[in-house]
Amino acid sequence: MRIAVQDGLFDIGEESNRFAAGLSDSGANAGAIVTFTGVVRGSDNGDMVAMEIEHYPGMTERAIRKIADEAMARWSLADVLVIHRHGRLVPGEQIMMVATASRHRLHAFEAAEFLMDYLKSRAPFWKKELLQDGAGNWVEAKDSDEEALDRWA
Amino acid sequence: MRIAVQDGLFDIGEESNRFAAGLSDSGANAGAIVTFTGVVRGSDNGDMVAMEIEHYPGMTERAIRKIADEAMARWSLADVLVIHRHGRLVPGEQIMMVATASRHRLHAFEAAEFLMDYLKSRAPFWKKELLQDGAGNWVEAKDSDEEALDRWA
Amino acid sequence: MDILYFAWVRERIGLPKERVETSAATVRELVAELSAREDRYAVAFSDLSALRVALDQDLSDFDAPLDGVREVAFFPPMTGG
Amino acid sequence: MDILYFAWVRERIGLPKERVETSAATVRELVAELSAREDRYAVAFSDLSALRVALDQDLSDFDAPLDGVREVAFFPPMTGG
Repeated sequence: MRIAVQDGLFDIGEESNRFAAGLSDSGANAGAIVTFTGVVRGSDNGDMVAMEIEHYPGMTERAIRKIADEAMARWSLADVLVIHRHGRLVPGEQIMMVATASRHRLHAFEAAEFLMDYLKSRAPFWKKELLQDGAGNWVEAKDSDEEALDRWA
Repeated sequence: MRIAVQDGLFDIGEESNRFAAGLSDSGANAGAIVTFTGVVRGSDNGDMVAMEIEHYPGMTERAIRKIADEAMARWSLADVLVIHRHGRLVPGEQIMMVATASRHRLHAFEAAEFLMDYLKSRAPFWKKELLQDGAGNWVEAKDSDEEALDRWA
Repeated sequence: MDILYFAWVRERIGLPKERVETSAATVRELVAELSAREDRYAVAFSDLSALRVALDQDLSDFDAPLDGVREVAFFPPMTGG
Repeated sequence: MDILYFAWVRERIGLPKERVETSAATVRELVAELSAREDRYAVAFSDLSALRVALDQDLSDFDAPLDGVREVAFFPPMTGG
Protein backbone atom coordinates (compact mmCIF):
# COMPACT_ATOMS: atom_id res chain seq x y z
CA MET A 1 0.00 0.00 0.00
CA ARG A 2 1.32 3.45 -0.84
CA ILE A 3 -0.19 6.74 0.28
CA ALA A 4 1.24 10.03 -0.91
CA VAL A 5 0.05 13.50 0.08
CA GLN A 6 2.05 16.03 -1.90
CA ASP A 7 1.97 19.46 -3.47
CA GLY A 8 3.93 18.51 -6.59
CA LEU A 9 2.58 17.12 -9.85
CA PHE A 10 2.62 13.39 -10.43
CA ASP A 11 2.75 11.50 -13.72
CA ILE A 12 -0.30 9.29 -14.31
CA GLY A 13 1.58 6.97 -16.65
CA GLU A 14 4.61 6.60 -14.40
CA GLU A 15 2.43 5.91 -11.36
CA SER A 16 0.34 3.37 -13.31
CA ASN A 17 3.42 1.54 -14.52
CA ARG A 18 5.02 1.58 -11.07
CA PHE A 19 1.85 0.16 -9.54
CA ALA A 20 1.67 -2.61 -12.17
CA ALA A 21 5.39 -3.40 -11.78
CA GLY A 22 4.97 -3.64 -8.00
CA LEU A 23 2.29 -6.28 -8.47
CA SER A 24 4.45 -8.26 -10.79
CA ASP A 25 7.53 -8.03 -8.50
CA SER A 26 5.56 -9.19 -5.47
CA GLY A 27 4.11 -12.18 -7.35
CA ALA A 28 0.62 -10.96 -6.45
CA ASN A 29 -0.92 -12.67 -9.50
CA ALA A 30 -3.58 -9.96 -9.74
CA GLY A 31 -5.57 -10.08 -12.96
CA ALA A 32 -7.34 -6.73 -12.65
CA ILE A 33 -6.01 -3.20 -12.16
CA VAL A 34 -8.34 -0.20 -11.86
CA THR A 35 -7.16 3.41 -11.69
CA PHE A 36 -9.10 6.59 -11.11
CA THR A 37 -7.57 9.99 -11.79
CA GLY A 38 -9.22 13.28 -10.85
CA VAL A 39 -8.40 16.30 -13.00
CA VAL A 40 -9.07 19.98 -12.17
CA ARG A 41 -11.92 21.08 -14.42
CA GLY A 42 -12.13 24.64 -15.68
CA SER A 43 -15.29 26.53 -14.72
CA ASP A 44 -17.95 26.61 -17.43
CA ASN A 45 -17.51 30.35 -17.96
CA GLY A 46 -13.73 30.09 -17.87
CA ASP A 47 -13.26 32.52 -14.97
CA MET A 48 -11.47 30.11 -12.64
CA VAL A 49 -7.72 30.61 -12.76
CA ALA A 50 -6.72 28.06 -10.16
CA MET A 51 -7.89 25.66 -7.49
CA GLU A 52 -6.34 26.00 -4.03
CA ILE A 53 -6.50 22.83 -1.95
CA GLU A 54 -6.05 23.19 1.81
CA HIS A 55 -5.51 20.16 3.99
CA TYR A 56 -4.91 19.18 7.62
CA PRO A 57 -1.31 17.95 7.60
CA GLY A 58 -1.34 15.70 10.66
CA MET A 59 -4.70 14.16 9.93
CA THR A 60 -4.61 13.75 6.15
CA GLU A 61 -2.38 10.69 5.82
CA ARG A 62 -3.98 9.16 8.90
CA ALA A 63 -7.50 9.54 7.46
CA ILE A 64 -6.46 8.20 4.04
CA ARG A 65 -4.71 5.22 5.61
CA LYS A 66 -7.86 4.40 7.56
CA ILE A 67 -9.92 4.48 4.35
CA ALA A 68 -7.38 2.35 2.49
CA ASP A 69 -7.19 -0.17 5.36
CA GLU A 70 -10.97 -0.42 5.30
CA ALA A 71 -10.87 -1.13 1.54
CA MET A 72 -8.24 -3.86 2.08
CA ALA A 73 -10.46 -5.41 4.75
CA ARG A 74 -13.64 -5.35 2.64
CA TRP A 75 -12.26 -6.60 -0.68
CA SER A 76 -9.63 -9.07 -1.70
CA LEU A 77 -6.96 -6.65 -2.92
CA ALA A 78 -3.37 -7.27 -3.92
CA ASP A 79 -2.45 -3.59 -3.54
CA VAL A 80 -3.80 -0.06 -3.12
CA LEU A 81 -2.33 3.31 -4.14
CA VAL A 82 -3.66 6.74 -3.15
CA ILE A 83 -2.04 10.01 -4.23
CA HIS A 84 -3.66 13.33 -3.31
CA ARG A 85 -2.25 16.78 -4.00
CA HIS A 86 -2.71 20.02 -2.10
CA GLY A 87 -1.71 23.62 -2.80
CA ARG A 88 -2.37 25.64 -5.95
CA LEU A 89 -3.47 23.67 -9.04
CA VAL A 90 -4.47 24.96 -12.47
CA PRO A 91 -7.25 23.52 -14.68
CA GLY A 92 -6.08 20.42 -16.52
CA GLU A 93 -3.72 19.31 -13.75
CA GLN A 94 -4.40 16.05 -11.97
CA ILE A 95 -5.58 16.39 -8.36
CA MET A 96 -5.47 12.82 -7.21
CA MET A 97 -5.29 9.19 -8.21
CA VAL A 98 -6.26 5.87 -6.74
CA ALA A 99 -5.28 2.43 -8.01
CA THR A 100 -6.49 -0.98 -6.89
CA ALA A 101 -5.48 -4.49 -7.92
CA SER A 102 -7.26 -7.76 -7.38
CA ARG A 103 -7.71 -11.21 -8.88
CA HIS A 104 -11.24 -10.23 -9.88
CA ARG A 105 -12.39 -7.16 -11.72
CA LEU A 106 -15.45 -6.56 -9.55
CA HIS A 107 -13.30 -6.26 -6.40
CA ALA A 108 -10.90 -3.83 -8.06
CA PHE A 109 -13.76 -1.67 -9.39
CA GLU A 110 -15.75 -1.61 -6.15
CA ALA A 111 -12.72 -0.85 -4.01
CA ALA A 112 -11.71 2.06 -6.28
CA GLU A 113 -15.23 3.51 -6.10
CA PHE A 114 -15.27 3.08 -2.33
CA LEU A 115 -11.92 4.87 -2.00
CA MET A 116 -13.15 7.75 -4.14
CA ASP A 117 -16.43 8.09 -2.26
CA TYR A 118 -14.62 8.22 1.08
CA LEU A 119 -11.81 10.50 -0.07
CA LYS A 120 -14.44 13.01 -1.27
CA SER A 121 -16.13 13.35 2.11
CA ARG A 122 -13.88 11.90 4.81
CA ALA A 123 -10.34 13.00 4.01
CA PRO A 124 -9.53 16.50 5.33
CA PHE A 125 -9.17 18.47 2.09
CA TRP A 126 -10.98 21.70 1.21
CA LYS A 127 -11.11 23.17 -2.28
CA LYS A 128 -11.25 26.86 -3.06
CA GLU A 129 -11.78 28.21 -6.57
CA LEU A 130 -9.65 31.27 -7.30
CA LEU A 131 -11.35 33.53 -9.86
CA GLN A 132 -9.97 36.00 -12.40
CA ASP A 133 -11.24 39.00 -10.42
CA GLY A 134 -9.28 37.89 -7.36
CA ALA A 135 -12.26 36.42 -5.50
CA GLY A 136 -12.10 32.99 -3.95
CA ASN A 137 -15.03 30.57 -3.50
CA TRP A 138 -14.91 27.63 -1.15
CA VAL A 139 -16.37 24.63 -2.96
CA GLU A 140 -19.41 23.38 -1.05
CA ALA A 141 -19.81 19.71 -0.22
CA LYS A 142 -22.59 18.12 -2.29
CA ASP A 143 -25.41 16.14 -0.76
CA SER A 144 -24.85 13.58 -3.50
CA ASP A 145 -21.29 12.99 -2.25
CA GLU A 146 -22.56 12.34 1.26
CA GLU A 147 -25.32 10.07 -0.10
CA ALA A 148 -22.76 8.10 -2.12
CA LEU A 149 -21.46 6.74 1.20
CA ASP A 150 -24.79 5.03 1.90
CA ARG A 151 -23.88 2.44 -0.71
CA TRP A 152 -21.12 1.13 1.57
CA ALA A 153 -23.01 1.28 4.88
CA MET B 1 -12.60 7.09 -29.38
CA ARG B 2 -9.72 4.73 -30.11
CA ILE B 3 -10.02 0.97 -30.57
CA ALA B 4 -6.92 -1.15 -31.03
CA VAL B 5 -6.83 -4.91 -31.63
CA GLN B 6 -3.22 -5.98 -31.71
CA ASP B 7 -0.83 -8.83 -30.98
CA GLY B 8 1.96 -6.65 -29.61
CA LEU B 9 2.46 -5.49 -26.03
CA PHE B 10 1.24 -2.05 -25.02
CA ASP B 11 2.53 0.19 -22.25
CA ILE B 12 -0.09 0.95 -19.58
CA GLY B 13 1.60 4.18 -18.55
CA GLU B 14 2.08 5.45 -22.08
CA GLU B 15 -1.53 4.67 -23.00
CA SER B 16 -2.82 6.33 -19.81
CA ASN B 17 -0.81 9.47 -20.48
CA ARG B 18 -1.83 9.58 -24.13
CA PHE B 19 -5.49 9.24 -23.15
CA ALA B 20 -5.19 12.05 -20.57
CA ALA B 21 -3.29 14.27 -23.02
CA GLY B 22 -5.97 13.72 -25.66
CA LEU B 23 -8.62 14.99 -23.25
CA SER B 24 -6.59 18.03 -22.44
CA ASP B 25 -5.85 18.78 -26.15
CA SER B 26 -9.51 18.50 -27.10
CA GLY B 27 -10.60 20.83 -24.29
CA ALA B 28 -12.95 18.10 -23.06
CA ASN B 29 -12.85 19.45 -19.48
CA ALA B 30 -13.31 15.94 -18.09
CA GLY B 31 -12.71 15.69 -14.36
CA ALA B 32 -12.66 11.91 -14.05
CA ILE B 33 -10.56 9.27 -15.80
CA VAL B 34 -11.00 5.55 -15.09
CA THR B 35 -8.78 2.83 -16.51
CA PHE B 36 -9.06 -0.93 -16.28
CA THR B 37 -6.16 -3.19 -17.21
CA GLY B 38 -6.43 -6.96 -17.44
CA VAL B 39 -3.28 -8.97 -16.75
CA VAL B 40 -2.65 -12.67 -17.57
CA ARG B 41 -2.70 -14.51 -14.27
CA GLY B 42 -0.54 -17.56 -13.72
CA SER B 43 -2.41 -20.76 -12.82
CA ASP B 44 -2.49 -21.53 -9.09
CA ASN B 45 -0.28 -24.61 -9.55
CA GLY B 46 2.06 -22.75 -11.88
CA ASP B 47 1.66 -25.18 -14.81
CA MET B 48 0.39 -22.62 -17.33
CA VAL B 49 3.17 -21.46 -19.60
CA ALA B 50 1.14 -19.15 -21.84
CA MET B 51 -2.30 -17.94 -22.81
CA GLU B 52 -3.23 -18.11 -26.50
CA ILE B 53 -5.96 -15.69 -27.52
CA GLU B 54 -7.81 -16.41 -30.74
CA HIS B 55 -10.08 -13.81 -32.31
CA TYR B 56 -12.32 -13.28 -35.34
CA PRO B 57 -10.44 -10.63 -37.33
CA GLY B 58 -13.28 -9.11 -39.32
CA MET B 59 -15.74 -9.08 -36.46
CA THR B 60 -13.55 -8.06 -33.51
CA GLU B 61 -13.18 -4.33 -34.14
CA ARG B 62 -16.77 -4.15 -35.30
CA ALA B 63 -18.07 -5.77 -32.10
CA ILE B 64 -15.86 -3.60 -29.86
CA ARG B 65 -16.93 -0.45 -31.69
CA LYS B 66 -20.57 -1.38 -31.15
CA ILE B 67 -19.95 -1.84 -27.41
CA ALA B 68 -18.03 1.46 -27.18
CA ASP B 69 -20.76 3.32 -29.14
CA GLU B 70 -23.33 1.93 -26.73
CA ALA B 71 -21.27 3.20 -23.77
CA MET B 72 -21.01 6.67 -25.37
CA ALA B 73 -24.81 6.68 -25.84
CA ARG B 74 -25.59 5.60 -22.27
CA TRP B 75 -23.18 7.81 -20.35
CA SER B 76 -21.87 11.29 -20.77
CA LEU B 77 -18.31 10.47 -21.83
CA ALA B 78 -15.57 12.72 -23.15
CA ASP B 79 -13.62 9.79 -24.60
CA VAL B 80 -13.26 6.01 -24.67
CA LEU B 81 -10.22 3.80 -25.29
CA VAL B 82 -10.24 0.03 -25.80
CA ILE B 83 -7.09 -2.02 -26.45
CA HIS B 84 -7.31 -5.82 -26.70
CA ARG B 85 -4.47 -8.15 -27.57
CA HIS B 86 -4.54 -11.56 -29.28
CA GLY B 87 -1.91 -14.21 -29.92
CA ARG B 88 0.43 -15.78 -27.37
CA LEU B 89 0.75 -14.02 -24.00
CA VAL B 90 2.73 -15.07 -20.93
CA PRO B 91 1.63 -14.64 -17.29
CA GLY B 92 2.18 -11.08 -16.09
CA GLU B 93 1.59 -9.53 -19.51
CA GLN B 94 -1.35 -7.20 -19.95
CA ILE B 95 -4.19 -8.58 -22.10
CA MET B 96 -6.36 -5.52 -22.49
CA MET B 97 -7.17 -2.07 -21.25
CA VAL B 98 -10.14 0.25 -21.29
CA ALA B 99 -10.19 3.92 -20.35
CA THR B 100 -13.15 6.26 -19.95
CA ALA B 101 -13.35 9.97 -19.20
CA SER B 102 -16.26 12.03 -18.01
CA ARG B 103 -17.12 15.15 -16.01
CA HIS B 104 -18.43 12.91 -13.25
CA ARG B 105 -16.75 9.98 -11.60
CA LEU B 106 -19.86 7.79 -11.52
CA HIS B 107 -20.25 7.95 -15.31
CA ALA B 108 -16.59 7.10 -15.88
CA PHE B 109 -16.74 4.15 -13.45
CA GLU B 110 -20.01 2.73 -14.74
CA ALA B 111 -18.99 3.02 -18.38
CA ALA B 112 -15.68 1.23 -17.69
CA GLU B 113 -17.50 -1.60 -15.91
CA PHE B 114 -20.03 -1.82 -18.74
CA LEU B 115 -17.22 -2.02 -21.34
CA MET B 116 -15.50 -4.78 -19.37
CA ASP B 117 -18.69 -6.80 -18.88
CA TYR B 118 -19.47 -6.66 -22.60
CA LEU B 119 -15.90 -7.29 -23.78
CA LYS B 120 -15.85 -10.45 -21.63
CA SER B 121 -18.89 -12.02 -23.28
CA ARG B 122 -19.66 -10.19 -26.52
CA ALA B 123 -16.36 -9.52 -28.23
CA PRO B 124 -15.13 -12.50 -30.29
CA PHE B 125 -12.07 -13.60 -28.33
CA TRP B 126 -11.35 -17.10 -27.04
CA LYS B 127 -8.67 -17.91 -24.49
CA LYS B 128 -6.70 -21.14 -24.38
CA GLU B 129 -4.34 -22.01 -21.55
CA LEU B 130 -1.18 -23.71 -22.76
CA LEU B 131 0.22 -26.05 -20.11
CA GLN B 132 3.74 -27.26 -19.36
CA ASP B 133 2.96 -30.77 -20.59
CA GLY B 134 1.92 -29.44 -23.98
CA ALA B 135 -1.82 -29.69 -23.38
CA GLY B 136 -4.13 -26.80 -24.12
CA ASN B 137 -7.40 -26.00 -22.32
CA TRP B 138 -10.00 -23.68 -23.74
CA VAL B 139 -11.15 -21.37 -20.97
CA GLU B 140 -14.87 -21.85 -20.39
CA ALA B 141 -17.22 -18.90 -20.22
CA LYS B 142 -18.47 -18.36 -16.67
CA ASP B 143 -22.15 -18.05 -15.81
CA SER B 144 -21.18 -15.09 -13.63
CA ASP B 145 -19.84 -13.24 -16.69
CA GLU B 146 -23.11 -13.75 -18.53
CA GLU B 147 -25.07 -12.71 -15.44
CA ALA B 148 -22.97 -9.53 -15.12
CA LEU B 149 -24.73 -8.28 -18.28
CA ASP B 150 -28.12 -8.31 -16.51
CA ARG B 151 -27.03 -5.21 -14.64
CA TRP B 152 -27.14 -3.22 -17.90
CA ALA B 153 -30.35 -4.69 -19.34
CA MET C 1 -21.44 -18.96 -48.43
CA ASP C 2 -18.30 -18.80 -46.27
CA ILE C 3 -18.42 -20.72 -43.03
CA LEU C 4 -15.90 -19.93 -40.28
CA TYR C 5 -15.10 -21.91 -37.16
CA PHE C 6 -13.27 -20.67 -34.06
CA ALA C 7 -11.71 -22.11 -30.90
CA TRP C 8 -12.71 -25.71 -30.13
CA VAL C 9 -15.29 -25.72 -32.92
CA ARG C 10 -12.44 -25.08 -35.36
CA GLU C 11 -10.37 -27.82 -33.71
CA ARG C 12 -13.17 -30.41 -33.79
CA ILE C 13 -14.13 -29.71 -37.38
CA GLY C 14 -10.48 -29.51 -38.35
CA LEU C 15 -10.51 -26.34 -40.42
CA PRO C 16 -10.93 -22.60 -39.85
CA LYS C 17 -13.00 -21.81 -42.93
CA GLU C 18 -14.76 -23.40 -45.87
CA ARG C 19 -17.04 -22.41 -48.70
CA VAL C 20 -20.38 -24.26 -48.81
CA GLU C 21 -23.18 -24.30 -51.36
CA THR C 22 -26.43 -24.62 -49.46
CA SER C 23 -30.11 -23.98 -49.81
CA ALA C 24 -30.68 -24.05 -46.04
CA ALA C 25 -33.22 -21.38 -45.05
CA THR C 26 -32.04 -20.94 -41.45
CA VAL C 27 -28.89 -21.46 -39.40
CA ARG C 28 -30.54 -24.50 -37.80
CA GLU C 29 -31.07 -26.09 -41.23
CA LEU C 30 -27.46 -25.37 -42.19
CA VAL C 31 -26.28 -27.06 -38.97
CA ALA C 32 -28.43 -30.13 -39.76
CA GLU C 33 -27.03 -30.26 -43.30
CA LEU C 34 -23.40 -30.07 -42.09
CA SER C 35 -24.00 -32.57 -39.26
CA ALA C 36 -25.34 -35.07 -41.78
CA ARG C 37 -22.19 -34.73 -43.88
CA GLU C 38 -19.57 -36.12 -41.54
CA ASP C 39 -19.18 -37.23 -37.98
CA ARG C 40 -16.80 -34.38 -37.00
CA TYR C 41 -19.55 -31.89 -37.79
CA ALA C 42 -22.14 -33.90 -35.86
CA VAL C 43 -19.76 -33.94 -32.86
CA ALA C 44 -19.01 -30.21 -33.03
CA PHE C 45 -22.69 -29.33 -33.36
CA SER C 46 -24.03 -31.91 -30.89
CA ASP C 47 -24.98 -29.31 -28.25
CA LEU C 48 -26.17 -26.06 -29.77
CA SER C 49 -26.61 -24.46 -26.34
CA ALA C 50 -22.80 -24.51 -26.08
CA LEU C 51 -22.45 -22.66 -29.40
CA ARG C 52 -22.87 -19.15 -30.70
CA VAL C 53 -23.39 -18.02 -34.27
CA ALA C 54 -22.61 -14.78 -36.10
CA LEU C 55 -24.12 -13.82 -39.47
CA ASP C 56 -22.01 -11.39 -41.47
CA GLN C 57 -20.09 -10.60 -38.27
CA ASP C 58 -23.07 -9.79 -36.08
CA LEU C 59 -24.16 -12.11 -33.28
CA SER C 60 -27.37 -13.88 -34.23
CA ASP C 61 -29.33 -17.01 -33.34
CA PHE C 62 -29.99 -20.45 -34.74
CA ASP C 63 -33.44 -19.60 -36.05
CA ALA C 64 -32.24 -16.62 -38.06
CA PRO C 65 -32.86 -16.78 -41.85
CA LEU C 66 -29.86 -17.09 -44.16
CA ASP C 67 -31.14 -15.09 -47.16
CA GLY C 68 -28.50 -12.70 -48.34
CA VAL C 69 -25.96 -13.84 -45.71
CA ARG C 70 -22.43 -14.22 -47.04
CA GLU C 71 -20.52 -15.26 -43.92
CA VAL C 72 -21.61 -17.58 -41.11
CA ALA C 73 -19.35 -18.16 -38.08
CA PHE C 74 -19.71 -20.81 -35.38
CA PHE C 75 -17.87 -20.59 -32.08
CA PRO C 76 -18.17 -21.27 -28.32
CA PRO C 77 -19.24 -18.53 -25.88
CA MET C 78 -16.67 -15.76 -25.98
CA THR C 79 -14.03 -15.35 -23.27
CA GLY C 80 -12.49 -11.96 -23.88
CA GLY C 81 -11.47 -9.28 -21.42
CA MET D 1 -5.38 22.47 24.29
CA ASP D 2 -4.55 23.29 20.64
CA ILE D 3 -7.43 24.45 18.50
CA LEU D 4 -7.11 24.37 14.72
CA TYR D 5 -9.33 25.98 12.10
CA PHE D 6 -9.49 25.16 8.40
CA ALA D 7 -10.99 26.62 5.21
CA TRP D 8 -13.66 29.29 5.78
CA VAL D 9 -13.69 28.63 9.54
CA ARG D 10 -10.03 29.67 9.57
CA GLU D 11 -10.82 32.73 7.46
CA ARG D 12 -13.74 33.87 9.64
CA ILE D 13 -11.87 33.39 12.91
CA GLY D 14 -8.77 34.91 11.39
CA LEU D 15 -6.17 32.42 12.50
CA PRO D 16 -5.19 28.81 11.75
CA LYS D 17 -4.36 27.71 15.27
CA GLU D 18 -4.41 28.84 18.88
CA ARG D 19 -3.77 27.45 22.34
CA VAL D 20 -6.71 27.66 24.73
CA GLU D 21 -7.03 26.92 28.45
CA THR D 22 -10.51 25.52 29.02
CA SER D 23 -12.48 23.43 31.46
CA ALA D 24 -15.18 22.65 28.88
CA ALA D 25 -16.35 19.06 29.25
CA THR D 26 -17.57 18.59 25.67
CA VAL D 27 -16.96 20.05 22.22
CA ARG D 28 -20.32 21.81 22.46
CA GLU D 29 -19.27 23.53 25.71
CA LEU D 30 -15.97 24.59 24.12
CA VAL D 31 -17.88 26.08 21.17
CA ALA D 32 -20.13 28.03 23.60
CA GLU D 33 -17.09 29.29 25.49
CA LEU D 34 -15.35 30.47 22.31
CA SER D 35 -18.54 32.00 20.87
CA ALA D 36 -18.97 34.06 24.06
CA ARG D 37 -15.43 35.44 23.69
CA GLU D 38 -15.72 37.43 20.49
CA ASP D 39 -18.08 38.01 17.65
CA ARG D 40 -15.89 36.38 14.98
CA TYR D 41 -16.19 33.06 16.88
CA ALA D 42 -19.94 33.46 17.28
CA VAL D 43 -20.21 34.04 13.51
CA ALA D 44 -18.00 31.08 12.60
CA PHE D 45 -19.88 28.74 14.97
CA SER D 46 -23.39 30.08 14.26
CA ASP D 47 -24.52 26.95 12.39
CA LEU D 48 -22.97 23.79 13.80
CA SER D 49 -24.70 21.63 11.16
CA ALA D 50 -22.33 23.27 8.64
CA LEU D 51 -19.28 22.30 10.69
CA ARG D 52 -17.28 19.19 11.40
CA VAL D 53 -14.95 18.52 14.32
CA ALA D 54 -11.93 16.25 14.76
CA LEU D 55 -10.46 15.28 18.12
CA ASP D 56 -6.79 14.35 18.03
CA GLN D 57 -7.14 13.97 14.25
CA ASP D 58 -10.11 11.63 14.25
CA LEU D 59 -13.55 12.78 13.10
CA SER D 60 -15.85 13.14 16.09
CA ASP D 61 -19.05 14.94 17.07
CA PHE D 62 -20.09 17.95 19.11
CA ASP D 63 -21.24 15.93 22.11
CA ALA D 64 -17.93 14.11 22.48
CA PRO D 65 -16.09 14.58 25.81
CA LEU D 66 -12.80 16.50 25.82
CA ASP D 67 -10.98 14.64 28.61
CA GLY D 68 -7.46 13.86 27.54
CA VAL D 69 -7.88 15.51 24.14
CA ARG D 70 -4.87 17.55 23.04
CA GLU D 71 -5.95 18.82 19.63
CA VAL D 72 -9.39 19.97 18.47
CA ALA D 73 -9.98 20.98 14.85
CA PHE D 74 -13.02 22.76 13.37
CA PHE D 75 -13.74 22.84 9.64
CA PRO D 76 -16.52 22.71 7.03
CA PRO D 77 -17.54 19.43 5.36
CA MET D 78 -14.60 18.08 3.41
CA THR D 79 -14.31 18.40 -0.36
CA GLY D 80 -11.46 16.12 -1.35
CA GLY D 81 -11.13 13.78 -4.30
